Amino acid sequence: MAEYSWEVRSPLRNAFAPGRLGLASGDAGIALAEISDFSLVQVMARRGQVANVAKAAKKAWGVLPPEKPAAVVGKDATLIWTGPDQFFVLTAGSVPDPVPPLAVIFGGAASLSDQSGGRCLIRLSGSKVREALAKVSSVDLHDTVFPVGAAAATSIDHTGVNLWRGPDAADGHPAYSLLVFTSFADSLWHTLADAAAEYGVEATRTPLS
Amino acid sequence: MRIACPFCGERELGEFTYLGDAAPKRPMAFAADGAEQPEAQDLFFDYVYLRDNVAGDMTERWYHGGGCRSWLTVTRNTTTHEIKAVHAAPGAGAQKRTKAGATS
Amino acid sequence: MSRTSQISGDAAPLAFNDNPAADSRQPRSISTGTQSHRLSSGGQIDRKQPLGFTFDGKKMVGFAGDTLASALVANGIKLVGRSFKYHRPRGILTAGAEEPNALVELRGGARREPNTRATTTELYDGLAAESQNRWPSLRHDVMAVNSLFSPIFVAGFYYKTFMWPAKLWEKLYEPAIRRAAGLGKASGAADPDHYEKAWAHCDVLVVGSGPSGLAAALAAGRAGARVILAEEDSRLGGRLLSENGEIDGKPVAEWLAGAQREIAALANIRVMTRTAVFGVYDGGTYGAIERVNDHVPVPPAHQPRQRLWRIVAKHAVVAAGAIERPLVFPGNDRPGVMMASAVRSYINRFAAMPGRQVALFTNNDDGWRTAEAVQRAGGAVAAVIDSRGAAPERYRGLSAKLLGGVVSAVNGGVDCVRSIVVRDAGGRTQQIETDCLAMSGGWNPNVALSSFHRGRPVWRDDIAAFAPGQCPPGMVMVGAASGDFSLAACLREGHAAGEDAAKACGAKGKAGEAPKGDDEVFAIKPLWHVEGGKAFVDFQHDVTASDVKLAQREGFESVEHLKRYTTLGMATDQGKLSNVNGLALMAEATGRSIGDTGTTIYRPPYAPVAIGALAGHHRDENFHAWRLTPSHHWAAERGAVFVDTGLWKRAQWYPIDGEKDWLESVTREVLAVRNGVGFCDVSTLGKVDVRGPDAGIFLDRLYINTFSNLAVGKARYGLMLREDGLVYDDGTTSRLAEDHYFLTTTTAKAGPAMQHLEYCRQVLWPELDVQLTSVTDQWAQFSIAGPNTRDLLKNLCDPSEDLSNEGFPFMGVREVSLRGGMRARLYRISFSGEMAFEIGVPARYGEAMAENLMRAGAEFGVTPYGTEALGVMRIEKGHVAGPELNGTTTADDLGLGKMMSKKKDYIGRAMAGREALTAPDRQVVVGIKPVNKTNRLRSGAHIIPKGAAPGPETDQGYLTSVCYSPMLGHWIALALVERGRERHGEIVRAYDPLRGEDMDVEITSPVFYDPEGGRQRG
Amino acid sequence: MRYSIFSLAKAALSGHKGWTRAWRDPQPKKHYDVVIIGGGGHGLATAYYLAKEYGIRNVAVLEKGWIGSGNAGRNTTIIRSNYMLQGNVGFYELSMKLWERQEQDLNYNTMVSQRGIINLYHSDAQRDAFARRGNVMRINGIDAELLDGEQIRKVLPFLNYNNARFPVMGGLWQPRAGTARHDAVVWGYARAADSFGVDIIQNCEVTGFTRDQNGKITGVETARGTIGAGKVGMAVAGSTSRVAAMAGMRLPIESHVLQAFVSEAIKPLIPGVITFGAGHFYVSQSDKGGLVFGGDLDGYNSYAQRGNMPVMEDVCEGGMALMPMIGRVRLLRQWGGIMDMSMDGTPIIDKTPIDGLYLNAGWCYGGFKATPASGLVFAHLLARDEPHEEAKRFRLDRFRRGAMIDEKGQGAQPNLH
Repeated sequence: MAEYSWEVRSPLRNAFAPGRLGLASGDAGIALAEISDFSLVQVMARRGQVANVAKAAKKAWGVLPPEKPAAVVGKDATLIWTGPDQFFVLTAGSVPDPVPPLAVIFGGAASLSDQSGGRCLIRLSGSKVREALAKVSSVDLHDTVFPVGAAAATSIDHTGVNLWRGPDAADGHPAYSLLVFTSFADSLWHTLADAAAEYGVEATRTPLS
Repeated sequence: MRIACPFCGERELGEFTYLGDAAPKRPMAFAADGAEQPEAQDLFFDYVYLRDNVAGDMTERWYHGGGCRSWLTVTRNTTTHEIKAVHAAPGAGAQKRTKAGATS
Repeated sequence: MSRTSQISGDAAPLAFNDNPAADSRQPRSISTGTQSHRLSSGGQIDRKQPLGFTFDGKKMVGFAGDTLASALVANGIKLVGRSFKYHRPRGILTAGAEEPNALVELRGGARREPNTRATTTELYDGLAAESQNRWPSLRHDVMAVNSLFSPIFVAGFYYKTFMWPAKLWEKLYEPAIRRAAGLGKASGAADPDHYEKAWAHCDVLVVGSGPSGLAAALAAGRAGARVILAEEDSRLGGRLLSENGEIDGKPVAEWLAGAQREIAALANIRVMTRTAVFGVYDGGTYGAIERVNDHVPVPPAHQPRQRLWRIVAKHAVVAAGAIERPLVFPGNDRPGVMMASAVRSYINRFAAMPGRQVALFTNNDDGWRTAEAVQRAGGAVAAVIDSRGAAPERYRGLSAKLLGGVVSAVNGGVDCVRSIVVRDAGGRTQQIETDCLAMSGGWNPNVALSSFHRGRPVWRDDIAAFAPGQCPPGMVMVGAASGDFSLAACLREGHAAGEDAAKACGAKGKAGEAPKGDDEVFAIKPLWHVEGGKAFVDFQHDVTASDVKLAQREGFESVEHLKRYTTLGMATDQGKLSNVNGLALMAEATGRSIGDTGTTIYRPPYAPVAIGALAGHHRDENFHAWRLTPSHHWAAERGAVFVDTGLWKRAQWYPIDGEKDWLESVTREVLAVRNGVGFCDVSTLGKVDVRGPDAGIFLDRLYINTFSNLAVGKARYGLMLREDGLVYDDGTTSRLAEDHYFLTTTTAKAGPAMQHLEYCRQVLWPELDVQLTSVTDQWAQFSIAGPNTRDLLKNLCDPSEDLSNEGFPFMGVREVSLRGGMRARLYRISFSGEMAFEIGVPARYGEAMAENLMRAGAEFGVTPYGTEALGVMRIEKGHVAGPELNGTTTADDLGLGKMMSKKKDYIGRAMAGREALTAPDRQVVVGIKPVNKTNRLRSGAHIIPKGAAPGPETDQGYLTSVCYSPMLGHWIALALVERGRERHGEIVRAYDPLRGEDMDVEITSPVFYDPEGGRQRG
Repeated sequence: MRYSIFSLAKAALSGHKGWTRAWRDPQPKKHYDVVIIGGGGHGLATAYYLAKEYGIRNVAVLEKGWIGSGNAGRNTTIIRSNYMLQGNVGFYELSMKLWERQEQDLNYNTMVSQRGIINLYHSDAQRDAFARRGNVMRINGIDAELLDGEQIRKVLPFLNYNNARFPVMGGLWQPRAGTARHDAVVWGYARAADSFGVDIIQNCEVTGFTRDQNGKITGVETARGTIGAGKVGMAVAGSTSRVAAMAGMRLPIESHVLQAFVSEAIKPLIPGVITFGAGHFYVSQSDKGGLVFGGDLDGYNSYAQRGNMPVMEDVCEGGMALMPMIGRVRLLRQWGGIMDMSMDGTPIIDKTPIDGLYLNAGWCYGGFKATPASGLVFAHLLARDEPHEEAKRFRLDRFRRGAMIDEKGQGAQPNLH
């Protein structure tokens, strides 16, 4: 009997090889990273169950789910607003089915759908990150409008994305995370890389930590 | 045009799609056992086809499909494109069950 | 309004105002060499950086800081173009974006840019420009013969002729007209440069960086608002770059430098030079175009040529200045006639003297500045002709020959003015030698941005011009753009508007004091037309004063009729110079006031914008985003041919070595499935998790059939209608748990259906507790089909899984364990009509699934198949798809009428009952076989009854889906045919005149293969 | 005065002082046999054919602004008859035939230019849909050819054949299609109608209807007083709902804005009309040299006659994707027209339920090409009180009966037609 293995493949496996893209000289203005090895579950409160969902989340991760577009970092999970009374639970590590443990947490208060395979996670940072993102996103990323922790359900290239600002990178520049649909990932990566090319891009692959 | 989504804040037109006048209400033209009422076709004809086509302030259905996927009720002037009010559809999010046919 | 004074009849010796603002108190001399008209000092050019360029092949030199126009002026070039209709010789008229004449073809090869304004083109080393609309050369243009026919070629002449014989229009007249029309030539080759688009956000957008704009930006910036200062020029300053004067007691250049330093130091002000704001759209969105790399020969690697900005601003202060208006007099179009303000720009900013003997013709005070500037720079003023008859108070000290009256003729050659004729009020004339005639007919506030939302400009007698009317929400116009021309007013208004806008945005800081400048008086007495010869109103389009009058005589009195009949204001300058003169002439002709005559509607863009920039990144393969299936790379590595399905790229077939065409590959794939086993990536189908306690009721209202009674672990085919009763979409929906359905849509409708479902949930039935999540991208889904499917699955699944007919019946659904430690959803559904399953795993395991299916099926010769084979098998089975679900068919047309429940309301039920939708003669789905089995059927052929002539009454339907059936060994089709279900067995014609085919075909049942359905249930 | 090269040359000798008004500027009379509301192409053509074909000359055309100020003066000038569904096919071909003799009929050069239209296809499915359409055209005696990729490459060598997102596979060609000078069509009909005695009254906005005790329309109230009428015909596409509301009618129509664009004039570049349905873009080049192009509706109800940036960008993206040679050509003007979007994408020409009131509406974005036939069949309806043979399917009650004529198959969603 043949051996069956279930290797995870990235939708970006043909899009890039880690290394320098675009402008080759000088410091890269943009760090573009594919973040792998994560689990992502869509949580949608059932009618009249918002408070119970919040209570369950608080108990599980120590934080309330975001009530407005924001990304909240809790114990072992980041809760990212995706719409009214709904959010993503993002956790490190890839498992075949992340829903059952969450079903225990939320009981019948929420509807849950695994989206770990449905999204690709890309992180952008660097000294020119806002200039590059301004070419693809209509969201105002100014510090006063989109501080650390802010999130947006928005569109890039006519495609829905979830964008949020995590803690600033070690070099002090802002860092943005972007969840994009898996099927669009190859296309959007090219769009992002084009937008960033004039600043020089350092492209990497990193597991979610 | 920019629409202030009650959940996401102000966003550009490209994130939204338009359905049309929010005034027509889907008729309740069937009895509990599914039997069609005699006036069902007239009521649905009016609902599906006839429009006030307002020149002025009009309440409309817009969908924030490029954002939070909420349906919105927008009051907008069709002669100036000025937006006067934006509300979430009654069933957006996990609001408690609302009476059938109710709108905001 | 002008005060009278004695006309000085004789030329007086030159004298210079003692003005401390001047760069140099000493007259400057004109340098020699190729730059014959370059001043030896002054200006904002860098004489240390000479730049070589060519015009019509002639090599010349200019300096950094020049525009192409200023470099041409410096080199003494006057003839630069030919007009549109009469091919009249034309020179540089302006120094800005309003230029109608000095349009060139810039660059060469694929980068050739037709109709490029020399006046806004920054000079770079190696620049090459060609004149246009002339043949064989600019100086000797044979089309200038048009000018001889100008007595016939009046406004609208072409509407009155070229009608006989009718056939000659396309063959002779029109091609000739088309060749003669147009201006420059496009390259005809793909634009090699890159463009992009971006968004910017601010509290206060300041448009223009002249005195008003700078004052506004400083005030708003100091107050703490987020400010964007957009300037179309390469440097800040606007008219300050071209004028002398003082602000806050300092020479303007010094004040300007200080203002720029302060702006640079304010982090909340973003300066965008080379950025023209071209339009205002709803919600405070402004369109702007940044010429990122037009000032270099080729953009640097990875950089765009231009960038389109969408600037979102809470408030906008428009300080777009004013545009000087030409005077309409005979000969006003001859090269060497130039706007007075442009003459000042060339002298003061570019240190280029447009003439050695400059004459000035003005009807207002402002024009006099030019005489002053010429003299200050050491040039000679041949005469000042002021139609008002007197020198303004302020310029009394200027010693120049002053003549009252008008210029009634301009004499000279093809390339220059040599003299002018001045006619006084008494009709006496005198000739003045001059090589440059500066003209000023007053100033038109640049109201364009204020008027793009239908704000109608308002006529003001005091300035003899239209001032802004109602501005779009959030916008104010200030300074010259609002009709207040004095430096003091510009600074004052700009400052106040900047401060107000910042405050309105919540800024709390102090705006400081408004800068102070000279409060000079602007006085004008309109002069609309000097009779006596061809006097041009629209220079580029050759519309003359007499054309305007002709239009009036023929009843084209509305300004819009005037525009359309004469083409006035429709040239590339969009009437910036011509419109007000044209409608003033119309007002004169009709006896109405100018205000009542009104303006034409202003339309964006304010200045023409490259189409490439409006497209940005979205061209070539980046036109639209693409979507890849979970097994895409695997399929690509196997050499699959892909087809575009919406945005998706799907494997269409998998050719193998030796196959000669697609049909051979597809036939092999079909036979492999029908006789063994194959699999196909069907992940593109829309997939939706429908969850919640009311999920079943929700689906009952959505579909024509019932889902609330579907057992957990079962799947059912469903059909949705639109509310108008016609078929919307179909798909299989499975019940995975009591409160969880997994709904599928067609690939094409995945997006719209999700929107529709959310509409039903949020708007129609908010009383239902149901949640919807699109999981299309989450699941890699494969259809596995063929008699060996179960064998393959046995290899793949954990041995504990019971896949027998009893353990996993047709339309059953459940989660299974796979070998190697994976869980999958298994659905026993079939589109191909074979024993088949669909299997789903999270998309990140999609490639692994394809590989494992190959592994598990290796012993059965498993064959991956593409959409083409999928299509063949569904046609063989008579399953409807996109070509039949075309938005005009009913459930019954598709043979699915029996599914329509009578026990419940559902979307579309009421309207589906209308008479024409239930009529017996509707076109319904049937099968079609060729009578001669070797014939190939073609989709789009029409069904005509035997013995009938093809015509509207005998056209009874058409072939919707066609394929070669490997199982039947001939071509088959599905068709929509009138009363088709009653006509099985009838022979009709498949008539295809487009492809010259006409054959007998038989109407059959649409199910060609395994009509009993035994194979899929086996 | 008859127009010809001879009259033009003669007039030149007197400095063109001899030309008179192309149409009179009359005071409105108290009563007309027929009053047409709307001085656009359709209204003026209706008046012309009423006078010429049906002998009804006591006719007024009332225009609230200047004639041709609505969609007649804002369209992209395309004429074609490449339709697919019964009802449309014959009607638009009738229109095409009238275009082909229009200049001689009207003694006005409307620059009808039959340079052809090519609808490009990029997939087998689009090809099949065009084959169905082209065959309908041929069956109805209309010219149509299905071109493959190689043939397209010969006639349109400048399209992107190298790296297009949606490669060009072929196209449906109608050689007799083309363009006409839109303003000239208005002026030509106005002048010709005027020559039959029709009164064209500008700056005469209709503000209401007068009716007798039975509800029959007896005239209109206008900015220039009440004008009596035996029959009133509405030809006010874009404003139909507003005028109908004055008579208390609701209609299956929404008003939407459609943008159009023109580039700077350049030397001849594009031979005929090209449509790129997959990319929401179509283009032709005017005789003056401007590329005239457009795409989709903005998508929301509007009476504002201007659009927004997303559609402008979308259209230019389509243009660049199709023919990247236009990157350095500049967009000169953008504008918007208000489309009378009907619920099935097809016009309505019918008597209304109100006695004496007749409707010509719902032209969507296809009104210009219909101008001559619309005028003729509406004149027929007004004169004979029964629909013209080629307009018998354009009835108002077709929505109630379920007999929609929906070329795009989008249903009752006007912004998708």
